[in-house]
Amino acid sequence: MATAQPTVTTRGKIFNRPTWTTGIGSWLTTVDHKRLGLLYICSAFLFMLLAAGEAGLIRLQLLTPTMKIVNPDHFNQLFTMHGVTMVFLAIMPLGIGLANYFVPLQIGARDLAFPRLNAFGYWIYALGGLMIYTSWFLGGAPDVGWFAYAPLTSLSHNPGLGVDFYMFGLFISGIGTTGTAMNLIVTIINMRAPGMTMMRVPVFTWMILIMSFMVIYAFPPLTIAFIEVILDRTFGTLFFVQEAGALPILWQHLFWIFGHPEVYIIILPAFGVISEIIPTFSRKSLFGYPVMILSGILIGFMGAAVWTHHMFTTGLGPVVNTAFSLTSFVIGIPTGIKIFNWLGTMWGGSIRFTTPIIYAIAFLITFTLGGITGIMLAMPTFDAQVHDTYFVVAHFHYVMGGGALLSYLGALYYWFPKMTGRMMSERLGKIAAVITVIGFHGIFFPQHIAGLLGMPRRIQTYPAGIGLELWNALSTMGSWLMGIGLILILINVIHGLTRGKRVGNDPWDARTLEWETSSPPPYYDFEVQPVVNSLDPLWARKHPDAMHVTPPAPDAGAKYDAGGVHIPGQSWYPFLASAAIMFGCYALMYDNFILAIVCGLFFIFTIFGWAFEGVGGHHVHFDGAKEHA
Amino acid sequence: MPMRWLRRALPVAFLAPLLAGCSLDGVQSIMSPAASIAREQHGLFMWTWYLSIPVMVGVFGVLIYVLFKYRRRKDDKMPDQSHGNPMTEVILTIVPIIIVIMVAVPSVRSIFRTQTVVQATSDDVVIHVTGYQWWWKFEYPQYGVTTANEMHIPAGKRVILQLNSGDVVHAFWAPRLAGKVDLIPNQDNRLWFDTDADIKDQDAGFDVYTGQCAELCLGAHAYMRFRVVVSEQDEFDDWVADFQQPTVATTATDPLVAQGRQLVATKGCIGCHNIGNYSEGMKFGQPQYPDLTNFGLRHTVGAAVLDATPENVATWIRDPQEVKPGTRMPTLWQASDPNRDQEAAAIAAYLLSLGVEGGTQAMAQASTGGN
Amino acid sequence: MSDGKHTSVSTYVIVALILGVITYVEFALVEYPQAWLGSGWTIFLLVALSIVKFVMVVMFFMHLKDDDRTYSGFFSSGMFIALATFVGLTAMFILPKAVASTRPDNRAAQEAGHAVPHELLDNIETRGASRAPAEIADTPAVADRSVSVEAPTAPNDASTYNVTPPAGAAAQGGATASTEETEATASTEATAEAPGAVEAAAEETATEETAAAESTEAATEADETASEEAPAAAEEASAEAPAAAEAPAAAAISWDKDHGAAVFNANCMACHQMTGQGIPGAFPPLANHAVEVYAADGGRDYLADAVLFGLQGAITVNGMTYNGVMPAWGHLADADLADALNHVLTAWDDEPAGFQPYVAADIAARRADGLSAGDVHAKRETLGLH
Amino acid sequence: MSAEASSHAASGAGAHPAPYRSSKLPDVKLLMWVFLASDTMFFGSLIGTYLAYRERSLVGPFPRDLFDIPLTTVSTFVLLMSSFLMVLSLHALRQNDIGKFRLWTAGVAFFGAIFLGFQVFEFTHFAHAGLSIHQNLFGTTFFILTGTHGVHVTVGVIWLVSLLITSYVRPMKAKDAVYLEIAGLYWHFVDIVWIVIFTVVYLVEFV
Repeated sequence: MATAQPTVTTRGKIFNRPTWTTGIGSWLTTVDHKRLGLLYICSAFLFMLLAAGEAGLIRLQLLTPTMKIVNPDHFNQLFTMHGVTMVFLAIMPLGIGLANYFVPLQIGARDLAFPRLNAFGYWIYALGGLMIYTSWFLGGAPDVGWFAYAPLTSLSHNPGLGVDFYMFGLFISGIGTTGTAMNLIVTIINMRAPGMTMMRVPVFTWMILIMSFMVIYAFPPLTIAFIEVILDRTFGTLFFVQEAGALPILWQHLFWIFGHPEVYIIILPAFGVISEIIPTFSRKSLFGYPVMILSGILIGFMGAAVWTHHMFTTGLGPVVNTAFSLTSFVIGIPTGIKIFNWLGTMWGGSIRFTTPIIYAIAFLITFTLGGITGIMLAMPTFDAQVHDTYFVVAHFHYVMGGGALLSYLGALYYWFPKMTGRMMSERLGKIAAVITVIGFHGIFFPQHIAGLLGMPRRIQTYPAGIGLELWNALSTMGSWLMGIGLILILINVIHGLTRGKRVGNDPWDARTLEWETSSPPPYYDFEVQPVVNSLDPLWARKHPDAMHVTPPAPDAGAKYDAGGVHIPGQSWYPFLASAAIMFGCYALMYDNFILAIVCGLFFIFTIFGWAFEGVGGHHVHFDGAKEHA
Repeated sequence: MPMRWLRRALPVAFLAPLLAGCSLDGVQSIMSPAASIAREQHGLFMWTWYLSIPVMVGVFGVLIYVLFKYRRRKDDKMPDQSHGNPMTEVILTIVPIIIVIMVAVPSVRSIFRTQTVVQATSDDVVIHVTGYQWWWKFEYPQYGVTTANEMHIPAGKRVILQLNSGDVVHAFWAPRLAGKVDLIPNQDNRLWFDTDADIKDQDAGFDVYTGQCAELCLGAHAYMRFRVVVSEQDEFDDWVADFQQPTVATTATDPLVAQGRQLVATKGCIGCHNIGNYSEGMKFGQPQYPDLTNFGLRHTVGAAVLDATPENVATWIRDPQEVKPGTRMPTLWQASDPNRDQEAAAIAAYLLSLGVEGGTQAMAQASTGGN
Repeated sequence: MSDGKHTSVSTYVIVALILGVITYVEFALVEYPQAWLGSGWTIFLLVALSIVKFVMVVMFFMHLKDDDRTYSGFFSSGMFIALATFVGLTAMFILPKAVASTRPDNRAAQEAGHAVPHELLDNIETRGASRAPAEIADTPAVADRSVSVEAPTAPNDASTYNVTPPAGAAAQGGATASTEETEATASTEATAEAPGAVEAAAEETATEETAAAESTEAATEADETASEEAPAAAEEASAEAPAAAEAPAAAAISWDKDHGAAVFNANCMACHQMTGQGIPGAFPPLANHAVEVYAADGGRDYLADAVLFGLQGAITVNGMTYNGVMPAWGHLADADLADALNHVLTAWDDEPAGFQPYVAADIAARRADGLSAGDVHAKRETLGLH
Repeated sequence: MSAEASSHAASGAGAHPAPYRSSKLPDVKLLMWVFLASDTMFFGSLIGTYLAYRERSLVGPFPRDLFDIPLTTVSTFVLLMSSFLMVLSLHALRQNDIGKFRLWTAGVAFFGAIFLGFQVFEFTHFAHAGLSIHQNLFGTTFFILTGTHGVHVTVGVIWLVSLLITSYVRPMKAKDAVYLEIAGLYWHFVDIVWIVIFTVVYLVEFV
């Protein structure tokens, strides 16, 4: 009797529990981690397409110094939305979506620990993102860059609504991210399959655990920073009003206390993905598993201690710069170790060249290059030259685009058969992968040189005649190539969904638990509770000799026969609570305080409804009996 | 055959950037430093770059070797399911530590060499730099001189900048001289650098270095540029003297200049801009707009966007939004105004006569700016 | 329950007592300062005591002492990161300030604490940032604390904003007639008195001649050349009277005051100034004048035309000729222009009698006319304003 | 302890044992601790903002003109004692002593309300003395910091009152103690945040 599942079982009086299994209602009220994971992944890819379109326009404008595709104001809006979308609405949610789908499967759990909180996390993220995008139609998108330095965001310098959309939208989607991260932590601590000690947890899940901790420590400062600006703009406080003696530098500190961990929040799940792909296709265990985990933890901790390396040029003085420069160097060590360990995994393996591993190889190359420029940027003296230039743009695209995005594309190919039961075309996949990777380097490699030649970032035109034309033209042409690659990938996804070859549970000959259940997984995930007694449990079952472990007997898992599998009930409240928050934010933005109060009261109502509704649901039995409600 | 064409074109397409890459010199390039601090920054970059070559060769070499050697073959046996090798792992941990130390030591030394606050002596040139949307104000408290977008310094002297902002965050970046420091409201930042004692462009008698705002400041951010003119000490002294007592010419032989002088008042230029040459000892305009005193000595117009030739200045005055989209400078004529071109030319002629000996003809500009 | 052993009630009572005592000690330390302790040690003690309180609550009330280590691990890692981060952050803000305040020039002010007058604090702490941006920019930044350079007084430092070139310059061209005052003070007098005279004239509904005579009298005191413009001012005034009389009741249209101010500040302030006073000789004042124009017959439409299409040609305001040019602002949105106009009409004066705030539709209606700046000037003539 | 829906209870209560958990920690309690760990950063940012802007206000009123240490000491004491009642309440519920549980919980909520009363009094007093969020940096940072704390206390009071009312509607047993416990953890956390605020905002000002 150690655990305390919620026991409040009062039925929702106003909103009866929905039980749809198909249709829009079923998606709006779902609490199933796989459905929410799919929603996360699809929304993230949609946002990514929008961001890619914005990036295409940016590159087109920079093709030559005389292009007049967009005017300066629109250019500012484009790169701001590109950054905001990629960081907050595309890449990070992609990691969280993959975590949603695969963490419970990898640890043999039924669902996340708090399914409704999970739904709330998704909806508030999606509605927040949608809200930011409505700004294009409501008076202009934010135009202050993704880190929105004060005092550019103050009312006197930016009277339009764009900044309000940025602040409110990211504020509420940040709430969702934090909630989901807490949920993931509890899930990974509490819901691992019997026998799965922490040192038998798959690396992807480990990286998600570290990422979740970084999220819960990094997002509150950002939330505070957003609240401060919102209060400044809506209620007339003085947090960033320079006439009152405020220090705009405070925003930079609060933002980067969030912002640097955010980089690792984005990259750690990617590390996890690579750590799944490489062993699978090398037919070999991950080299140095404990070192991989430890270096991940070290990255997580150090990630919180390097924030001012984004601020080396703000005049903090030599002592502060030295301190943060050294911590930044230190963070390079565990990252280097990870790269060596991936190479070590492939060493002596039997490497099968599938599309996912092509992305993994591209990741290794790109991330190594990004790491090298990262070490360069950790030197304050040199950073004083290239800070806020295209050199930095190239660096963080190598890390976040080449690092995270390429590995997530690999993850798409890797897990697609698990999610859909069908394979994507390998042939088209490899062609698209090569084009995408070449296009990627075509865009960003020339930008290093443009930066060294003196091209600051965020300019919608550059001085002619100082040698920047060639590099910008190359970069823009690279963007066309990468665009072709992305379109091919999209075609492949559609092809895979409609005509892909049907495959069994384990098409890749993989190693972790998610490949044990059928593809796509049934709504109850596992019929039998898996039991684990090694790292790579599925591999151990398939090749017990090679692993030198005795796999647990096939019937070792509890069959859930006593209790059956508990399927939590669907609920309207997460969606309604998110909608209340979103409309409340619109109301505040348009200074309609009455509507804001109404939304607030409705939100409180949904919270009570949520609490008293209870987890609900029904149980599924596999002993021949039908499921019963 | 289209393929033949492609076969011929491809090597060219790949080689061209490589060949061009051999020369990374440029007027705004980090790779051609012209002062001690920029040289130090450049040296640090080159050191890490040389250091990274073996790293890249190592990592990519191993990667290629592994991919080739351990690719799956038909008769592949199950690889050994080893979980690691403590000895290898220790070595692999030590290698990045050593690399990082090799980078960190010179880096820290150079921080204290370049970023320590220096005490000004009477030998140094102190300049207060204030950033505005979207231009630069340079004030010389030692000489009581205020100018805009063009910083003059004597060769071989140490220059100490005190940086502040009048509105939002900007960043002062002179790549070939000293790197960058942000200009932040309510905060005093400082930057110092040495200039070389010799002038490289002996014909012109001065060297020009370009720079640009590097922190997003909305609007015309891309056009917020400046130039640094390094000249011999005596030329610099002349320049200072000119600014301390600007020549005031109330009459002009050139009718165009005379007309321009009138227009400067009637079109309202002096509502925003100070022109020290306009009348003796008078200050016009407002501080958040560029000071046009001795404009004729300038190399550029519109925050270093255009070279200050008579045509360019006239174009700028005629239609500022065309030259620098987003600028605060208003368009003073209707598009249909028949006098527009002529009056703009007159104002340009007047402005370019300011501070120039003779007061009638714009100084022939020997700019090395390149644009 | 399996949550380990539970602390007994007596322990809770003891902990609560200790917490209460510590709170009292803290209070006493602050309320009855001990000279022998010194402020440094007092702060140290206070921080130490509050840490003791903190730890006791966490250990005993939140049961971390006996509970699962995982909780302690999570919470203390969070506390550790938060402490390290924000102690570091705060140090970055406080230490440079503390170092600066130990320098001799600031120490006196620092010791005086809040007794220092606010104006002085302004200059010490923020180099005048509490003032308007224009003012800040004009003030040379307080001399760098580590850079001690004597700045000689330069001719550029004269800081009068009145456009008063010497007479010789004015003689150069007729177009500079606007700047023909010989003394700045004289011009201010003229501007101050002329409206008074005009007002009186309007009240009496005097004949044009009388008004002209009166205004001329007022103006002549200041400047002879201005007298030519005086009749025009009177004309303005007499036109105002009937308009005011038949003004309709003010319609209650609300408009966005902040937005109006923002549009004005971004686009108009450069020339017409924050206070609406304009720049003498260059840009006409809006304060006092705009409402005058608004009240004139057709003035409401004329104002919209002026911002939409610009204005070119000599005009006279308060006896001073302005021969500048106002650019057309038609590229701004209707709503922006409407709010900016409303701002201009209400920011510095009482709103004109029968004030109907502009709405976007008003501007849109005028837009169709497609006038030139010259047309607008001609229109101004018909208002009887010049 | 069962996890099924009420409708399920009909088919045999207790038929479903609790699902397997890999640790002994109740999900909700773990979630609460993770949340509190996150909240340290939240309040850390606010306190950091306050300290960064300390003594940077350009115009009065300044902290020393307004703070009333005896008053704040009393309100601090009230909050500390509410924490004490909180542990008594939890202790009572674990002993299945519902009467005492209700008494102490009501006491906590009441003391919390008194603390809020003190805060409202203080805010009004400050407002009369000319301090507002628009007045100076001190006003902005002080009101937002203590206001956020006040919001936390309010949420805590509402939470406890809800639990109290629930205990009348539906029997509350020792096995439900974890729900009171997490409310308690939240309450103690709000208390320790105030311990920090009391020292770094109020007391240090007068040293």
